[in-house]
Amino acid sequence: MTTETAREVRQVSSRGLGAYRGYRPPPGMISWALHRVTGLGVLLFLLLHIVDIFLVNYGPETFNELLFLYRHPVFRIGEIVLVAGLYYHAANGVRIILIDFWPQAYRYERQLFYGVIAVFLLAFVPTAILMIRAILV
Amino acid sequence: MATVRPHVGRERPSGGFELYSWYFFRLSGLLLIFLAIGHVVIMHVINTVDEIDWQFVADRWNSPFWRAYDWLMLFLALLHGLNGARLAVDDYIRPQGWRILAHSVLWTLAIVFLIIGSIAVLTFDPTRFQAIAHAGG
Amino acid sequence: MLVTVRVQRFNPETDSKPYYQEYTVEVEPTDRVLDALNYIKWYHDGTLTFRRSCAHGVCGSDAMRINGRNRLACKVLIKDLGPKITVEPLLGFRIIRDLVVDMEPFFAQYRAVMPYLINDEPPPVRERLQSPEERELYDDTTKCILCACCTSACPIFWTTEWLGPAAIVNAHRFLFDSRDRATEERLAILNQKFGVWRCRTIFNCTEACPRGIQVTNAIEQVKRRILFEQS
Amino acid sequence: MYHRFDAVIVGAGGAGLMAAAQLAGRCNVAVISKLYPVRSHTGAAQGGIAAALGNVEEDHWIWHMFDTVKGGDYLVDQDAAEVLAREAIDAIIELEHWGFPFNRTPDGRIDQRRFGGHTRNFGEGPVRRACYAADRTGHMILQTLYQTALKRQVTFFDEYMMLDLLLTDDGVCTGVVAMDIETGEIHVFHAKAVLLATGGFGRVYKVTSNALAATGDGVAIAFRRGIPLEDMEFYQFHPTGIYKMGILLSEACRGEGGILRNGLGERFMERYAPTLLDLAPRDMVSRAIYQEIRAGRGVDGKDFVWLDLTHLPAEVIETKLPDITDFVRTYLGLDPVKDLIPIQPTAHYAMGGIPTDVDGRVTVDAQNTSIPGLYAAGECACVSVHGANRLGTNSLVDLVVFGRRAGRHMLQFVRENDFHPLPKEPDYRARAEVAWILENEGNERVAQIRAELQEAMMTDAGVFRTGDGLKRLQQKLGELRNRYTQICIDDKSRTFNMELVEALELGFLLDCAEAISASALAREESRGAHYREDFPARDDVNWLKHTLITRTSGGLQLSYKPVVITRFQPKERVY
Repeated sequence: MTTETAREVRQVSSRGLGAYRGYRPPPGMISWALHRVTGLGVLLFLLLHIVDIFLVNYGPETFNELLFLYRHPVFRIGEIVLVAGLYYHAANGVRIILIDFWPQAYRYERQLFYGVIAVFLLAFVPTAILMIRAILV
Repeated sequence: MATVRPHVGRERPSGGFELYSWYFFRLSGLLLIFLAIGHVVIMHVINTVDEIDWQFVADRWNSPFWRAYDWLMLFLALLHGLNGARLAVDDYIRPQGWRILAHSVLWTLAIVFLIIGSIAVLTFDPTRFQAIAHAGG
Repeated sequence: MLVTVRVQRFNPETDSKPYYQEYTVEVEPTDRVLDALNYIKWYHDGTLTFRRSCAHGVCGSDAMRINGRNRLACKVLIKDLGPKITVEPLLGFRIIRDLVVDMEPFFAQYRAVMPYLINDEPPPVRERLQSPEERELYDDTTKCILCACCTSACPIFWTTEWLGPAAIVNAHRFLFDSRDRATEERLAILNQKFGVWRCRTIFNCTEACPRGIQVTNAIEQVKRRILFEQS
Repeated sequence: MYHRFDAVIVGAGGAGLMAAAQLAGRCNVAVISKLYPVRSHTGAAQGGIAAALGNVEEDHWIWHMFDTVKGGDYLVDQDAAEVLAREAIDAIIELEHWGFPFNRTPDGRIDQRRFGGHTRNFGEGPVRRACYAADRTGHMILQTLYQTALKRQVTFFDEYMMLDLLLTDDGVCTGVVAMDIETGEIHVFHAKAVLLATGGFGRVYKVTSNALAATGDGVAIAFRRGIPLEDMEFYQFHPTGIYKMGILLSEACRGEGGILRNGLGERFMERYAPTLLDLAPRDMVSRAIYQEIRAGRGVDGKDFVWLDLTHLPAEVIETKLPDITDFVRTYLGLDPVKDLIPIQPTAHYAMGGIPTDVDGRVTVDAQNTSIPGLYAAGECACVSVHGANRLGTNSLVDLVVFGRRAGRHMLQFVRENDFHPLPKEPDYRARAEVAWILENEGNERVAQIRAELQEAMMTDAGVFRTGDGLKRLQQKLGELRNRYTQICIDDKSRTFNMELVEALELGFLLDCAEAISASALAREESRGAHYREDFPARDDVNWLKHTLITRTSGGLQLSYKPVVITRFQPKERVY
């Protein structure tokens, strides 16, 4: 507690994002990292989306012209990724809310994470098939 | 044998911004699951970007329900997402100056995008353009 | 069995940054990782430095990262790890030397939650009464040995300042003790920006706790306590 | 570096922290500890802390006193035992008021369980006297005391190792010298009063329940400064240590109904203690286990027996013995609900140590002459309340009762006395010792000498002892002492040099071992934990007295002091 040391020694600590490399992530850490990444990804899209929807006020020509961008194949794939992110974020969000408000949920933390993956796949696979088909048609 | 009744908690804590932020996260998240996934399914799966154009939006926003729906979603998603970004800033940006700067940027984004999004959703008047379109046609 | 132990080394007097050194030792499969480290220190390289004391998981001295996860070296058996073992210091702290980190910030967080019973009412002649049900409410969090496995497993702790799981566990121990009268002060501390709301329910703390404390659950209970007493 | 405090406490276990809590806020007090306080070995105590609260069945402090005296084979100072048994009640209530989370009875009072040697009505049968918190009572005591010390804003010097005790030529204690382990710096602590609460020295033995840090630092340093050590031949072996590892499985296992079985499956304690059976005092149970093994009734001809909990309800095992269950699962891969647990006696507790009176003042002779300003409490001290054998749970009682009394007496002392000047160059010896170890160019490894010491002590100063064995041991210790002067350590740096710490500790262990072996060789009788195969009977005529061993320039000197007998005359000890 009382260390009145003024020595000249090199200070090394393992703070910062670099620490992520040093820890073998348990499932909970993976689920949280995915949640954060998908959340930030969806936010970026949301900002873009607000800009484009703002353009409806400039009339059909301006707006419809912009839609060409959205119909580009790269964006169509991005759209699928967006849906994946949103689904995961939603499913894992439900898991977090359960942990927060259902006092017994902590007992099933792992199972809930696997449940999230299951729900995600159940929802995303059919959606993805529909969306891919729409691109191919 | 008489048992002593469990009792904990007598005093009340004072409220804090982080508490409300946390609570807002959960409530808005729950609502957004329905709003955003509903939106995505309608706009990106059932309909695809191929079918969506200015007219589609104009028709949709003829209904006050869809306008309310979209505005609520915009409002919640924007705050939910930017609040998430704020947490990420708090988690990763340690120097005080950078942190304040990042917070300022986020709040500015929130206000600006909330305004332009609201303008788009609430003040959009398709008849104006339809009149122009008819006159021109 | 022959095992290779890869240890992160650092001596501030001679090294500018940490490096890894490998030792190969003959150990019994039922030996603890601590036994292997002791064997290396005692018979191969006396400069290898780590903390240790009780050697059976109740004092909390030898918390370190073993194969990438926070563990007590005296509670992990060699047979559960296989022939290659990597041992590194806890994350998020200044390294004093080799596996020894500066625990002072950790104990400062602990002290910040007022980790002691506060009750200024004149005590009865005999014990204060507490039912087994009331006692049960905080049983889990009394197990904490302050080893820092949980706090230094928290990704939020690695990147920013906050109370961390261990301090909240110890606050929980008093918040849910029917004899304590400082609920308001303690909840006010935990309700701050650097309090419980920094918890992102990642569960690394629970996974790392060598005493099996449901750390995340304790934090969640504190959150609900603040939330519901607030409204 | 120089520090000045009214009172300095060395050791942050139960006794040290209890004393600190008495002094904090009332005078300027510092606690010096080799480990972080919460790492102290008090935290490893499991089963309980005895006090005649009578919460679950009738009990009286005088029964507790009687059990303590009888358990200690009548070598107990009965004035001290009376203080212990009476004040245990106050001390436990005080701990409860400080927040100790005891297990509770259905009506909300402190719950109590059975423990070895604790009886009702002077030996009629087991009594529920041990207050407990699951099987981590010591952990809770340590936590509660540390918490209280923090609340009262005690100044802590964590990871500072005591190297020397400062005594003036006219026999006044003026402070201690310690090394900051993190930096290697030497610090001088000038004090009006010093409390040694440095714990035991179980690491002199090979199989021990003690922490690696339990190396008798305070005991050895006092010994080096010419203070006698009392009753060092009495060293307790706990019957139930995990086979080969020595990790303690609490007596609470048997208190909750567990039984011991030999290789044939017999409940062999029926032959040795027909009334208390498996809850007989530890010395008797440990000896019984070895007698079974010697008679070929160990398990598979090996040197262990079984601890059987399988007949207990799984719920009792899981809720009342959770840590034990965890140890057995972690280290043995066995499930105590279904499997028998292999156990052997493990070196556990030193009854002897630095002689003190009931106020913790260190005394130096048969007349109880004390050293002004020097106190000792806890396992490093010998009050003597444990006599020849300590009862289970009485160690924790000892800590809180005598830690408390020492603290209170110190407070009075520091109020009445002024600082005594320090001797010239107070840190001279400590610096020389550290420098010697860092610079010595020998060819002996510390660990090798320590291993041989532990092996020899286990063989010749363990549960069974003989004159020949002890002489052989003394010879071996002489050899090891010579080799110790030839050590060489790899680590020459100042920062957190644990090899230096271990080399210093080995020196302390050698001192303790020498005191044990010389005291044990002289005592030609069997009493409590000291069992001489060549003198198997207790001899009250010649040996109802405490051993004092002093290091002088002419070698080790033995003297004796009488046992204080007040209420209970020595009788044959049967259970």
